[in-house]
Amino acid sequence: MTPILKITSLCKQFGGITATNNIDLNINEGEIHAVIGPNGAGKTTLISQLSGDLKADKGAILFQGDLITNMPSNKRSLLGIARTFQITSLMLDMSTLDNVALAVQAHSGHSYRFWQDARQDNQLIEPALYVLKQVGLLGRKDIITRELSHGEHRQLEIAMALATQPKLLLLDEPMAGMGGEETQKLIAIFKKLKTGKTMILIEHDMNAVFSLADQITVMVYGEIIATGSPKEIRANQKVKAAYLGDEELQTC
Amino acid sequence: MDWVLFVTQILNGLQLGVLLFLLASGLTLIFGIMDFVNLAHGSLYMIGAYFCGTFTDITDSFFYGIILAIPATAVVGVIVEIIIIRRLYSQDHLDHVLATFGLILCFDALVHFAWGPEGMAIPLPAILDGQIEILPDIVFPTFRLLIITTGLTLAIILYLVITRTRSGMLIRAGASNRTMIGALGIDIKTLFTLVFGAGAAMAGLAGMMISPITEASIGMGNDIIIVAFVVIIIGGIGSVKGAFIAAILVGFIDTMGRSFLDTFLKLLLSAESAETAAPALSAMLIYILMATILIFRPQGLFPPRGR
Amino acid sequence: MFRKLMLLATAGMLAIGPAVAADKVKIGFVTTITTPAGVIGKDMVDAVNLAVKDIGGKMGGLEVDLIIEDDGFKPAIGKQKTDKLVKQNDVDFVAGFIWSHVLLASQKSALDAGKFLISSNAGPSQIAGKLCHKNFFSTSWQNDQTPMAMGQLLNQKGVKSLYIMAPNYAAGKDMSAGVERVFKGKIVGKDLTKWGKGAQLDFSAELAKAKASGAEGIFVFYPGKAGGAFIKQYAQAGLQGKIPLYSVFTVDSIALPKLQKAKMNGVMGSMMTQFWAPDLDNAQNKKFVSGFKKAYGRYPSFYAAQSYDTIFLIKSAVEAVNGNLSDVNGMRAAMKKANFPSVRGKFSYGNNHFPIQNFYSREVVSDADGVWTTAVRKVVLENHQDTYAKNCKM
Amino acid sequence: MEKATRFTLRVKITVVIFLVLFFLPIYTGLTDNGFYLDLVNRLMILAIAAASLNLILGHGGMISFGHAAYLGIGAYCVGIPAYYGVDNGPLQIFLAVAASGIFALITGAICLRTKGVYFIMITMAFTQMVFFGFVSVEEYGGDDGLVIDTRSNFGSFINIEDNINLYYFILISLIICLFLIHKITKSRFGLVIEGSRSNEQRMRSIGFDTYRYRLICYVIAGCICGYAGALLGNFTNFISPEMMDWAASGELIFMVILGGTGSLLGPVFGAAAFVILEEWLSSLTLYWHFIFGALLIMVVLFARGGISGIVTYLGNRKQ
Repeated sequence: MTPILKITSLCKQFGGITATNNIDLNINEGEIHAVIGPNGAGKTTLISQLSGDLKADKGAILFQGDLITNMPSNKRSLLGIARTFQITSLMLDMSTLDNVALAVQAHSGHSYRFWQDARQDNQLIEPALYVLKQVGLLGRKDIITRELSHGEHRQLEIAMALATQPKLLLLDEPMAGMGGEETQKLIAIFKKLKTGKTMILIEHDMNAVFSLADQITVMVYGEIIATGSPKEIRANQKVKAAYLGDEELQTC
Repeated sequence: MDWVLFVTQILNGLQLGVLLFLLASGLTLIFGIMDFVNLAHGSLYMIGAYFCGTFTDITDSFFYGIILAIPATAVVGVIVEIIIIRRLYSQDHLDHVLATFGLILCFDALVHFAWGPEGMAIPLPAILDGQIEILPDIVFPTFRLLIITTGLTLAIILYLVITRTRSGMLIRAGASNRTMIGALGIDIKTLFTLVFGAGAAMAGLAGMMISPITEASIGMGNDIIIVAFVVIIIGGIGSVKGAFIAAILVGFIDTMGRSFLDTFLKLLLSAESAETAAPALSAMLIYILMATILIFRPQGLFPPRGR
Repeated sequence: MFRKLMLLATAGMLAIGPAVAADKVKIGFVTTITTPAGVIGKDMVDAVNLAVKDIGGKMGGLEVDLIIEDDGFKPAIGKQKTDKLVKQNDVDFVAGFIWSHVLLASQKSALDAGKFLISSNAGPSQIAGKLCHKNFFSTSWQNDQTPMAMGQLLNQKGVKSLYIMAPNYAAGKDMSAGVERVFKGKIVGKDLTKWGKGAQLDFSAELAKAKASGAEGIFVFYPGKAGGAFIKQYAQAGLQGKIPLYSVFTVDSIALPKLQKAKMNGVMGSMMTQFWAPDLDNAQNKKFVSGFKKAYGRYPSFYAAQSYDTIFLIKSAVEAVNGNLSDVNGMRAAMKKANFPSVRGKFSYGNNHFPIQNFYSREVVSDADGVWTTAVRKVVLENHQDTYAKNCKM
Repeated sequence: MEKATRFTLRVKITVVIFLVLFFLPIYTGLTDNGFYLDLVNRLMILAIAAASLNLILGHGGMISFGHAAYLGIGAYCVGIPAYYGVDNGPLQIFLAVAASGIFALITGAICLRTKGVYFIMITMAFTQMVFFGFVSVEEYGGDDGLVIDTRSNFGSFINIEDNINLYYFILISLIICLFLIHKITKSRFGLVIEGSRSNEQRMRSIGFDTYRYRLICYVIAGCICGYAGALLGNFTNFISPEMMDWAASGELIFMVILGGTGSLLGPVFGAAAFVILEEWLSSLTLYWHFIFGALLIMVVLFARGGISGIVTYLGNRKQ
């Protein structure tokens, strides 16, 4: 099987600090690929380079065979790459429904339409409501986003990514700061989505990682030290030494 | 080209440059550290000039006038900061622009009320009122030379304060990363007030230095403040070094435009249209410079790191 | 729809009938009160108030109602204020106007409404020429005349080369055109500097150029506060004694007290030309100057003199029709005669309603009390009419 | 419920305002006070300009400190043809809108690459360039400005040489412009603009080329303001570079903020408050700028929603 995403020797430096160093990674279609590693390992930088929010210093990214290394983020989105943000990034002074509807709108042709009331446009509203229902925010659709709870913000992040009907979903710590019950809800959602979507998941919650991931990549100091199935990763000595010995895993 | 004229114009450009630097350095620090757009900075320039005029009148000495006017202007700056500006830091740039636009109107009206509309001449002591032959054939007004030396001295002092002292370090830290000074446990409020006061004093000094030449007048700060903004934008907001280089650059370009543009344009246009186009075009030059620089460097020449 | 509404509106106006018979002469006076140029406006307003007081507040049996408006040194505001005077206050005369560009912007509003427009200072070439109007009168001069007199004076003095500096606006261009027209020597350099809001006041670059040009004289026109600033820098740059200063409308009684305070002795003896001076020898002028000094404790400027004349010109018109302000033709005819005591002495109006008058050379001197003022030296142009009058089809 | 009450209060106010505006000429005709008509004319023109600024500033978060440029460009597009004896109204209007649009396209393409204060200052810089540009063209009056002898000629359609006709022409223009802006802000395009103000990075990441949408919005605002400029030129019969001074741009921002950003009628309230305050205060005292300035500071400090916000507040309280 050809991978849906092929990353070769990707690099990014900030000043003197190397955030990602010669990353080579293949992501296969339909899999959930988790990226784990201690804080500062360069996981978010990797996601941002994949989404186009950061420019790569070096290396290449191939998505479905197309070179997208220098493509701006909006074009990648149109190709089918969507991301969520670790630090919530929403249109805070618009309603929940508006946020999702905009994501739908971005993928239903150009928006040089000046006349028709967009909030009455069923082509936008119906898919948006469907996604909101999927993530369980339907009851909060008219609330101004600023007033949602933290957990709801996380859910909305995912809803917006989903509304763009992505082929590849980049999830940057979607469970961060969520309670156990909410986390379980999200795990269920991701499991349901697994058919037909490829996901890259950054997550510190190891229960979530090991219950969802088909493949796991471990990053330390901007480099990949291991890639494999959850089983292989558990058994990997290097990982154990560098990471799994970390108390973080044991407590979770 | 006539080299005597050329050297004289370089000195004139330098004089305008250091004057702009006195205004711009305070502006860029206030902007860089507090993220505050202060259109009313020019009003402090005006207040400084009027204070200097009044104190010179009372003490009958320009030097005493300046010595008294500098702290007085700083006090006005501090009072304005405490009463109004402080409440605006948390709001957005748009609010800053509007509120300080309002402040300008208030200051202009107050000065009109207190000193009348006619402006104020500031007499210079005889030793400053003459000329000095700096180089053979190059005779330059003494007072303008004093402006240049004062400005350059202040620039050096400011450089030393910022690079060598603890408060300078805080200012630098603040200009490149605002949240950091809070994390260092510094009393931000006091630091802000002090920086604002110091900025006011420098703006006031600039006003004091120019008014023996042009007179103190209402609204004198309103046009130079726009030029000062151009300077800090070109230099990169928050960078004192950038402000200095940009101020000198703008000073030169403006003076050279006024001096030689008409001669240059006469090569291209008829004498008559060159005469009328030159003043407008030379006024436009600095804006063209700014736009060009922003096209290639959207953050100015020396953006402080980490923002 | 609009037509109907309009008809309704006109019907309404007709129902009320013609405006109630006037028992007051309403004079609108537009000048600059705010901004640094307000110092000129103050002199004019003082003079107008003095004139109204001197005539006992009445002309032709009618009370004088004076409405002062501030143009803020902006053409657009001047026009707005003129509109207000015409439409809201329904004045009979609109007077004042320091600045040529303000007058140009405002003239249509006043003249189209059938009002008299009297310029107490500005004299742009357009209004003297093709824009001349039967209801426009000037109590000052056409912009070019004073510098033409200066050109003549320079010729008489045998000056061979001249450097010109003036602000870049209508009057500035007229002034420089005026002196260039008459001056026979060589113009070695010319600078038009930024004017209006944000006017340039630091002339370092220009003065350096003037110095390098080696001219035998420097001609400047800097009205208001720019004049004082210029003279100081002229002295500071060490040009005094090297390149003599010849000025028009620059060294006046507004600038002189400040120059005296700043001990700018260099201005003493510098030459200018003008149609009037405080020491001009006629009864009306003596009354005006002494009255003004008594009331305000300073010499009047020429702006004040022209404003003082404005009131007397209006008075002559109102008295000629015995206070019947609807007799526009009668008033116009009376004003055309210039039959009133003017501070400049006897003069007449040309076809374009600009004065035909003498221009004198003046020198800066110290008066009996040691106060700096200007004194008349001699007549440079006698009964001079502006050159644009021939373009006026009237 | 809350929304419904607010809506009715708003509608009531809107209806009252436009009824008053509609019948004003009859009143001024009866009382023979044409000056108020002039005042309202100026107010309505400024309201159109402020509404166009509100489109980019209030809805789009683009703080342009140079919006007065379009007023000037529009006015000169009436004045310059009139100077050559071309008084064809539709042509002049077309020129005004097209020239403003082109100017907005070129400058916007550059300005929108910058952010925050840099954007504020670069928009100002471009306007200063136009300002000095017109100052230097002596043919059209330079610093002194240009008198427009004849107003735009719309043939038999409407003769705006007559002040009352001009008044209705401006009133209808205002209504149409407000309606257009209302439609745009509610449309798909409008949502993209609003979203870009709120969070531009996220808008890009969900697939919008925000730069282009914002640029188009910037151009639309410029065109509308250029139209207002054409009206202004006709109304004042006079144009000068002074109209494009940076303080004039500041005044436009003030109107938008005073009225309340992002609301449809806000700019109308703001322009009205501005014109009336200016007129009233300046007749009150020589030092009226002080009161004006103090008021400005008060609005910023205490009345963030502007007049429109106060209306909303009252509407909510009533219920």
